[in-house]
Amino acid sequence: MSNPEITPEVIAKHGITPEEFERIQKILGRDPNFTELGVFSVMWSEHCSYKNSKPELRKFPTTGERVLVKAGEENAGVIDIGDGWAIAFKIESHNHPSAVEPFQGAATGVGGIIRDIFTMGARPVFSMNSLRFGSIEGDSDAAKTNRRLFAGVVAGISHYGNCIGIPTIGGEVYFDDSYAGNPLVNVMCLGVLRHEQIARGAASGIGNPVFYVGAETGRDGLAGAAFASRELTEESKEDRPAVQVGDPFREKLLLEACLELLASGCVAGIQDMGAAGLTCSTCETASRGGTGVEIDVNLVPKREVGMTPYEILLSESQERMLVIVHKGQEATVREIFEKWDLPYAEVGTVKDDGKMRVMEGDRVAVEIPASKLADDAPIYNREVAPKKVAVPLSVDSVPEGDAGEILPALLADPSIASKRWVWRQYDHMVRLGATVLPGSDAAVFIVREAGKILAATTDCNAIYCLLDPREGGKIAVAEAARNLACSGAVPLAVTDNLNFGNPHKPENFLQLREAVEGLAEACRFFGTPVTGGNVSLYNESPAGAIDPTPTVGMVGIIERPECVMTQGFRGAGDAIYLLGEVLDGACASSGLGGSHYLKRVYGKKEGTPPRLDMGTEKRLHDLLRELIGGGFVKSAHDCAEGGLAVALAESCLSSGKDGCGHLGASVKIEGAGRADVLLFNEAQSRVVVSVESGKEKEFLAAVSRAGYPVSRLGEVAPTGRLSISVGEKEWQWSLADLEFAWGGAIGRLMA
Amino acid sequence: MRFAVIRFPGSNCDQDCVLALESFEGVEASYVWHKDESLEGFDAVVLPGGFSYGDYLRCGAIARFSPIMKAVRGAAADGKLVIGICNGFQILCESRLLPGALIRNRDLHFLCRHVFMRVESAESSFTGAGEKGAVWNIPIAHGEGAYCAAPEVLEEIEKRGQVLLRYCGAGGEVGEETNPNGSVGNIAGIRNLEGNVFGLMPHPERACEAGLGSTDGRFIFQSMIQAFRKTGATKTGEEAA
Amino acid sequence: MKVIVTVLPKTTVLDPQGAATAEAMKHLGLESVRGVRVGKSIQFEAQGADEAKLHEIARDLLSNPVMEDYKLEILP
Amino acid sequence: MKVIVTVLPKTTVLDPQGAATAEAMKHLGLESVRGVRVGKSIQFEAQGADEAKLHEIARDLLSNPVMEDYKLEILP
Ligand SMILES: Nc1ncnc2c1ncn2[C@@H]1O[C@H](COP(=O)(O)OP(=O)(O)O)[C@@H](O)[C@H]1O
Ligand SMILES: [Mg+2]
Repeated sequence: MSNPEITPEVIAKHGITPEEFERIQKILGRDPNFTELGVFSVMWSEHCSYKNSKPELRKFPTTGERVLVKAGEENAGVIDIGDGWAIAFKIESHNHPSAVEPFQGAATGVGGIIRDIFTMGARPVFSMNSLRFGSIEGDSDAAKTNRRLFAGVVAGISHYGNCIGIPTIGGEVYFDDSYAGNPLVNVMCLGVLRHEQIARGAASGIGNPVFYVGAETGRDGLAGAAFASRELTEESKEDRPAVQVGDPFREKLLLEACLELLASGCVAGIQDMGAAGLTCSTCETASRGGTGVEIDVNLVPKREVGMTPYEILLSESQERMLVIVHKGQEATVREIFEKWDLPYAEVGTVKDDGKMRVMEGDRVAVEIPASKLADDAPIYNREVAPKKVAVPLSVDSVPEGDAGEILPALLADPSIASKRWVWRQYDHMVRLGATVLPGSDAAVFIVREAGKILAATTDCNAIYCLLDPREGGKIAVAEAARNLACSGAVPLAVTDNLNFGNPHKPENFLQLREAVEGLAEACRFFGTPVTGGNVSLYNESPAGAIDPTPTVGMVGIIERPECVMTQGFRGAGDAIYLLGEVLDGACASSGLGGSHYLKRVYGKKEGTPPRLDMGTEKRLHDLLRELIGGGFVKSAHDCAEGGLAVALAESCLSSGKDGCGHLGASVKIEGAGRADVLLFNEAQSRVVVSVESGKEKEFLAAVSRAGYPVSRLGEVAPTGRLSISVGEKEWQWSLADLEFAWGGAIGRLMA
Repeated sequence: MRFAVIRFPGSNCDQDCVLALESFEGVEASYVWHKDESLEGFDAVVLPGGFSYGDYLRCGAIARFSPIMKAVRGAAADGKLVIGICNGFQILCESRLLPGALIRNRDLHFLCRHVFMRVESAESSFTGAGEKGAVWNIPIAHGEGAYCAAPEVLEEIEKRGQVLLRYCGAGGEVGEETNPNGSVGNIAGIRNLEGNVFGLMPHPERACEAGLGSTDGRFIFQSMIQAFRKTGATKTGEEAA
Repeated sequence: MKVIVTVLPKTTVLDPQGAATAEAMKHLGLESVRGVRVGKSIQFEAQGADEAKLHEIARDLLSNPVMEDYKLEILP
Repeated sequence: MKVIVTVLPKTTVLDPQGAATAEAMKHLGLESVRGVRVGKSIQFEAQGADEAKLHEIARDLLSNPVMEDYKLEILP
């Protein structure tokens, strides 16, 4: 089998620049052959090498007392949760595959992140997902496409996660036209393990055999990593040689077999085959181990005949692992894989020469210094556009709307409406851990084997990030920490997914840099190191770049079962308080900037996002945990999109089982200025809590000790009504109407 | 009382079942691998939920041919208690140990949520610890859980009181609005004619502790334990004598 | 030889997928569509297999007689 | 007229259903089975429908061109 000739066109087609080609020639001391060129092209894609984002990623705080494995060291970071137990968690994007084939794109995204977690030796215990689509409202072709993408993605996540038996316990979904044609599909998975069970992805022990296990290799998703590192165009569909199809059943077997294998003690190193498949796993294990790895493609189990080394190395077939085994223990390995009916093969050995060498029988197909390939990708400092100063929005430029109509309209906005339609398609109860089901500020999960209670959330308000990426980044972290605090948790660490447009465009790169610096500053402030994450650039459709979307996945721990808190009201007669200001004084005149009210009613994404004072925010979180720990509050819900009025409505609507509310509220809001501004502004650091009437004194004493602003808004009512008065004006809504708007909006659009 | 929890490749509620069962006094639950062929020494069998063999082709269709299923048939013929939950129900139907079949949910989506079901008869080894007419709150989680059967079969199982659980509203009302998946007659669970094999789509093991939202699932396991202590235990007693 | 087994839901059994597909087809302008059934087509090679065995497999494994009918075609 | 659309996964695409089904068939004694593909068979009546329209529906609605091929048969 002879390799095609290396022409400038061939090089360009691989996305390799002339300078990069020279670098390759230098590394090899010769011209690469066609297969080697392919290997370099995937390893040096943005997806695998982070060549455009690495200098930015270095800005994240990555250390902390609880950090056992740092970001970037292995497949996922590992965090200590006490008593010898640890968690491994990470978020991953599958945006471009999902744009082309939503069901399989999302499904294989889930499969990939789950493998990342069990590769660390951890048993995956739950998943989350953060999704963005174009608008799903109306009859336009674009809306139809967006609905198809949304339905397909949710079905794909549901298919894979449900089948493998890992509960999907939370997430977020937003709709905005900047994502039309380029949806975001970010999936996160968390696993638990004992400290001593941390598995390494290093090829250690010269002479150790290298095993391939899992699905046979086919021509699926050839060079998917390179595909993810390009803009989507009309031709993207034809671009793909073959879509990757996920097989969650196989992965379930692979998961159980790998965990059994790791427990047996015969594994020296283990690595999943994700993006860039066999290429990435061989050169990364060798590079981490400071060794070399030699494999023979003839020995690799294949699904199709006549595959070339190029195709075998670049295939992204799913559900495959590379396992390096202590010499002499091959029999155990065989026994376990046979028990689980998994294809496997001994395909190579660990060498001492630092090379990634791929044989095709007797012929050398690839020979590249492994560490150079894995770690010496070029790094670019992209051009950054000059900073733009966000222009505050004057409230006077916004006509005053009527709250009676605005509240139901906001509740029915697909980005704010209940995501019941989504999470009911996910098995969120398997493994008997979800003690707070989807529908509250954070998901809460009991890890029985460790005797720990974890809370997790994903957050990012991309409108804020569009208007001011730095502030938006900070707010994403603050909101995540706030959601955890509302659930009674102390935040532990963060994983992030940086979804941006083409970094070659200076204004996009500016957004990336600003957002990362904002995230980094906030993570440092809240004591939540970044344990890993994912970068997805080139998120553009013909209409332009997406709104910058640096999604934050944050995990926290809840000390005692009594400290688990939820957002729904729990008893008629309880007093309702707002922790925080009704309207942040510092932005009284511009309090609607970036709000969903402005977007929904006036179709504008304008102004400056709400001001965040991190010190205030942190005091709020500490206060919340104190109030929850002391048993002073019965519910807690933060004010986010839609502001105070939406938070109040949501606390009513979540007062019953399964998201069906039965408790109303009677509320009076004091404050100067326009009612619509008071009700729908999105000032930060605010939480609506309910307090049993007998405990109000103690509650207020605790709040005043903390010196936090607080106001009594009213009471929880047994009636099925929400009534709000501001000054002279009063509005009333029946819960049934609000439930119709909020609970059913997405289902009606998707019917 | 010793429960066998069968593990097919792709089962994923096996651990949950063991956890729930072991919360009952005097109950021991162990995994049995699908490649095993014997259920010796077990008093009852659980076919847990999940996606056996990926549920490819049809839910439960391939699991039906697993080596262990011969032993399950044997246990059923011997009068031992056999319960199939969700995928286990599908396997029992595919194996013809229970009549009928389970097809795609009416709205074609997987559906995971708490639902209500009414106890149609408490004269059974699976509902005996409850009361006729009681309303239980137990979650479902399935994509293919709409029960169907030929009209003459339906008539037969209704007549003989084989329907033990029916989906309903919080107040026990049975109708189209309280039918989550399109099952005929709102059927959530049925037993065989002999009364020792039971299949249901809801997951009782997910409703066995207050922290998970409901404890109504306990009635079902409690019923099995009671039934065993009444009849099974005496049977072993006789055998011993 | 090549074998094609077509499995269709019995007409007496509710076919929600068929109903949804019919709706979508009408929506795309095929007003006259009726009686949509969505079933499976299972195709394979089976050198020298005997026909009785193939029927057994089609009946017991590939279809569920409670809700489905099958058709077996053997091509040379 | 009666229309039968058969949709099968492209041969280059992984077909986990086909793989699992093949295993089960072997288990039931059909050793010689190879190349199992599991696809869909969609059957319906469509009085006077035009063929181009049917092709459009088969391609855009009934199959997923990224992963599947379809065959359209029109019976009188
Ligand atoms: N894609 C999804 N998958 C599962 N749960 C979701 C998803 N989207 C939203 N949810 C759940 O809905 C609830 C509300 O979500 P969101 O509006 O994003 O909350 P918040 O603004 O408090 O972060 C949360 O419990 C969240 O986990
Ligand atoms: Mg919140």
